[in-house]
Amino acid sequence: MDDLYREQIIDRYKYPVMKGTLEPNDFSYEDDNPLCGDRIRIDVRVDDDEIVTEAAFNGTGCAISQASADLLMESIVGKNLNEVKGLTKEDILEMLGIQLGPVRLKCALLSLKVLKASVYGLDELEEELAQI
Amino acid sequence: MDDLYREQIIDRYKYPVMKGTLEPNDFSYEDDNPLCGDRIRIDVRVDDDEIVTEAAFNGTGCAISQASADLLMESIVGKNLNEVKGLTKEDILEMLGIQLGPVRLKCALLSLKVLKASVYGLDELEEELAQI
Amino acid sequence: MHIDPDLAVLDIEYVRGQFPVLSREIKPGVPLIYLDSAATSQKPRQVIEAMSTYYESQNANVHRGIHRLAEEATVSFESAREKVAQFIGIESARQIIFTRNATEAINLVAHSWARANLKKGDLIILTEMEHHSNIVPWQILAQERGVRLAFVSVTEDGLLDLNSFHDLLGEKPRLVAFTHMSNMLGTVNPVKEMTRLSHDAGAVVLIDGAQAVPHLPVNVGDIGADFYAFSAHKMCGPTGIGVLYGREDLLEEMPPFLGGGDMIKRVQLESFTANDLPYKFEAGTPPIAEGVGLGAAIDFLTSIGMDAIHQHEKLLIGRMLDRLEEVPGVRVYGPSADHKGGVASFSFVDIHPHDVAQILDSHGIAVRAGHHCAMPIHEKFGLPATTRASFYLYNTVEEVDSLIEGLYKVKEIFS
Amino acid sequence: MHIDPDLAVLDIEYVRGQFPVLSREIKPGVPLIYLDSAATSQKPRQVIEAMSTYYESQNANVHRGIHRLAEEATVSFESAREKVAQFIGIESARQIIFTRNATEAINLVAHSWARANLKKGDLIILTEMEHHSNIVPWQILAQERGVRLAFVSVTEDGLLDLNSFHDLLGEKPRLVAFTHMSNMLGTVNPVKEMTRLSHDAGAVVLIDGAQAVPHLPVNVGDIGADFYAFSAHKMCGPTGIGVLYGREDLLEEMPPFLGGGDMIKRVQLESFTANDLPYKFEAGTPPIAEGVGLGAAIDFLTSIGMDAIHQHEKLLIGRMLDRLEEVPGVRVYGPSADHKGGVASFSFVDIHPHDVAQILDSHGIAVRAGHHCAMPIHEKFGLPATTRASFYLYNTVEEVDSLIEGLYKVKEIFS
Ligand SMILES: Cc1ncc(COP(=O)(O)O)c(C=O)c1O
Ligand SMILES: Cc1ncc(COP(=O)(O)O)c(C=O)c1O
Repeated sequence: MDDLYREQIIDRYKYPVMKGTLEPNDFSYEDDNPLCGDRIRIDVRVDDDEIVTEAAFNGTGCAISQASADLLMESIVGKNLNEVKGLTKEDILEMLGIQLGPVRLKCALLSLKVLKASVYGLDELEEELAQI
Repeated sequence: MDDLYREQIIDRYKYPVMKGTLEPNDFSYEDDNPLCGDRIRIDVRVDDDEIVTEAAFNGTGCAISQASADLLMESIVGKNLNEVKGLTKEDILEMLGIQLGPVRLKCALLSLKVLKASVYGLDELEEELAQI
Repeated sequence: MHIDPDLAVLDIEYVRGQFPVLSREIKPGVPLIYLDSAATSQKPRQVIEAMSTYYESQNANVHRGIHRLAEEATVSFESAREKVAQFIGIESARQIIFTRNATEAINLVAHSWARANLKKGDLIILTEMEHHSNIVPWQILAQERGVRLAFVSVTEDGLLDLNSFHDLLGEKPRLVAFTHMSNMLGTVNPVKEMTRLSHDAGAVVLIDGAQAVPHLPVNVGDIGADFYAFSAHKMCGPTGIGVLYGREDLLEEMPPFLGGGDMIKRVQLESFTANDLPYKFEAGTPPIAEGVGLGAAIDFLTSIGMDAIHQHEKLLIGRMLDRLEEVPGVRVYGPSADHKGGVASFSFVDIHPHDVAQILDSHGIAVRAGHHCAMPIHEKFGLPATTRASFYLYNTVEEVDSLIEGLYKVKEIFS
Repeated sequence: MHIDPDLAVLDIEYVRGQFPVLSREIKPGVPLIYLDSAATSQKPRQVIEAMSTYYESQNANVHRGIHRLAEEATVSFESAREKVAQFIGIESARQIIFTRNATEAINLVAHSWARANLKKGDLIILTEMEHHSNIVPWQILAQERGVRLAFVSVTEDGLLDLNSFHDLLGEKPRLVAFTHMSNMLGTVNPVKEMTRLSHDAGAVVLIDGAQAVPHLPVNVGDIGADFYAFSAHKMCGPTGIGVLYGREDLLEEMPPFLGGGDMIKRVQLESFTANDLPYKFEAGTPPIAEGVGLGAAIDFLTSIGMDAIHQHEKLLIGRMLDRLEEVPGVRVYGPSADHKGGVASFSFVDIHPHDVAQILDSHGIAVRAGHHCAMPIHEKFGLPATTRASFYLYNTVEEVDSLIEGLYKVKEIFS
């Protein structure tokens, strides 16, 4: 099997554990990567202490974008919003356990972008996104 | 002495034999080469058989442009206008007796262009000039 | 597997030997199989060396210099222009304008010719299979000047719908702009016939030849196009230089596009006089070494023969399409082999093109995945992206077979 | 004659050894003395090799490719952008746009920023010492949109007349565009001060750095310019690539200039969405190998040190001006050595610059004769043309002396 397509990624792609939608939700956002058509929607529910209680993604796209969305959703349950806002590119790469070139990086980071877009206010967002 | 600046060219430049103006004249034209500021005016008188009886140039510029104008004027006296129209780049280079790069060629041919502009009607001219 | 010697139309060993990059291994033991020539071609040593030699022995700025280097550089650069003219069947090199790339060539026409000649409500016809480079400049113009755009439709099998073309011609377009060969479908359009019909309808014709000039024998004079654009980097030449051919009388009447050195005859503080063709459209120091490289590329292609190159690619695409048929779950876009050049775009029902490309890459096979700068035609087929393999003179039947094997490996991983 | 070792600021033997062309003989026994670097510089082997190596091992189209070559090519190209940013003291490479040359960089601002922001009657200030590239784009704009142009005068000794500058600033210009260093007079302008004054007057500032970036340590961030343009080919880099720095907020608001691949995010038949910076302004396949070459040029210049290069040229121009004084009948244009870079334009009372250049060429000495794309300043001094010698890091004091000897030979022939 090819290094990049570690079992975990293919497995997550084929059998995602966090796929779905949450209605109602506290935060929700959807975006795509026009280069390849990858599309991700993310729904998040939090409790009164801003701790994520439930998270789900929906979308289509390549194995990398879908698997990283699934891994990311799983990882945020139980975290508070500040921790979520602090997630970085490196965190995603660590979850995936692979190295990626510039184009594939965009696939891997799409879900992180969408997540941040959902939990941030719009002003904070621009600033933050520039740094991903 | 440098090959290009054969005695003849320097001599003609310093002591031109055809320099001056003819008033009245049968044909007269003036033009310049904006690249270097060379400027040539040519005056021609012809008899009833269209034979050049007198020719003169005036102008400023580099040794090549001035010497070739002087040589050209000398060469056309006694020729009829059809012969004058038939003069080519090669004729000028032969008079000068040297090889020239693309930029200096423009200097050498300025007087020929001005001569042709003076003896041609304006329609014929464009066509002819494209071929110099 | 070996090439059937009866089918071989060029000396593939010799050809491959001229391209240094082809001896590269992507990982130890995994040689590069480069199937992305529609994006950019590889370069033969003749081209690389021509440019190095230029820089090592002649380098100077052109056109205005009297010293030896400047004269030699001018001759080298201008003789490249002559080669280009001859290569595409154009008599006078005055009609050959060097730009940065095909994209800039098309933009030049949109800025200079179109802005001087088109007004609000005028119609421009494009096609649904255009590259973004032959769409966006016209959209910018449409926004700015209110000209209208209409698109010739593409049929299910990837050909231009000629009924749609005829209908649109009936609406008196001022300009018809279309690609000679599609970089996604591979379709080679009937450009001569289309040009004739467009002229009959009173329109000016611009052809995007970015995919045609590298791969087919192209005679622009015979086609009769008014403008024709292409890029050096797709035809064994360097990046940084493209070509616009323009009909002389149109070019003469067009206002200059960019202003600066070289494109002027005379400048005073308040006004300038434009230079003669082609310099009027070449502002500032031109891509000199790149011109030299393009000239060398043309010499190289000519030495192999454009007919032979075209035949060779036909052979490869034929094999590719045949073998793709046997791979379950693959859909191929574009017409059958006899209507197309060496480009095959395809998709799997359930595997994303990015994943296909990435897995192929791990086997040393370089293909492209994405919208190939042709989003509208992808959208037409309901696709966000495809995987594309594209061939050139240095590719082999064995490489096509390796690609097919690679696709089976992709399927296995995702099975 | 030998260089006074106390004066030597760079290891000239080493430097010269890096430039293959310098070992060329113009005729047997007559070595090349290249004094035309203001037109274009020579290229060190580091730059030539970086491009050859790129073509031989990495060549691919950038930005959209997933395969190994495309990823490597993208990294090489984008790291050149980072190097450029760092070299001119700019933090974010998003503000660095690759163009064909300095000329196109200025035209980009004239087309995109100026057409979006200036209206009839608005004032643009230029100077009388501008290169045509920083005059003609604004003349085209003036014709098209009715903006007004005014020119800061130049004093007899070749400096900008700061009174004239102050007066013009009082007329509320929208844009002030001036050269960092004149390619005819050699004058280095007080750009930081001029930028500050222009900003105080409410104007946007564009600086033409074509002659400055190659020869001086330049920190655009410190200068505070809003736009800054230059060309690779004058700074040891290849032809075919130039740079526009733009202030991020201005660039963000500007409409795209050329349309096509790479500058878009999304294209539908009737509309497109522009890409992020800097790609929004880079339409079509960029000058990739040329970017790699420019990166190598910056590495090379940095390894020598821009301060050392500047000092070395000061030494040469000082000697040149001193020795020109002793040649009877010569007039030199431009300020004294402490206000200028390594450029000396001069004329003889009675010998045409073309003849001077041609005779020098026969002795292997390459200088330029003409208007150097700066007709207005020539006209100001009542000259159709001058002879210009221009220096760079590889020139020597001996070469300056050979030039002076050459000038005596010219005088002898015409005596
Ligand atoms: C001061 C100045 N500006 C602009 C340019 C134009 O540079 P390029 O021809 O590379 O666009 C030059 C070079 O001739 C120059 O000297
Ligand atoms: C059909 C077609 N047109 C135009 C272009 C644009 O070429 P360039 O990026 O060299 O300007 C391409 C290349 O991608 C193409 O395939």
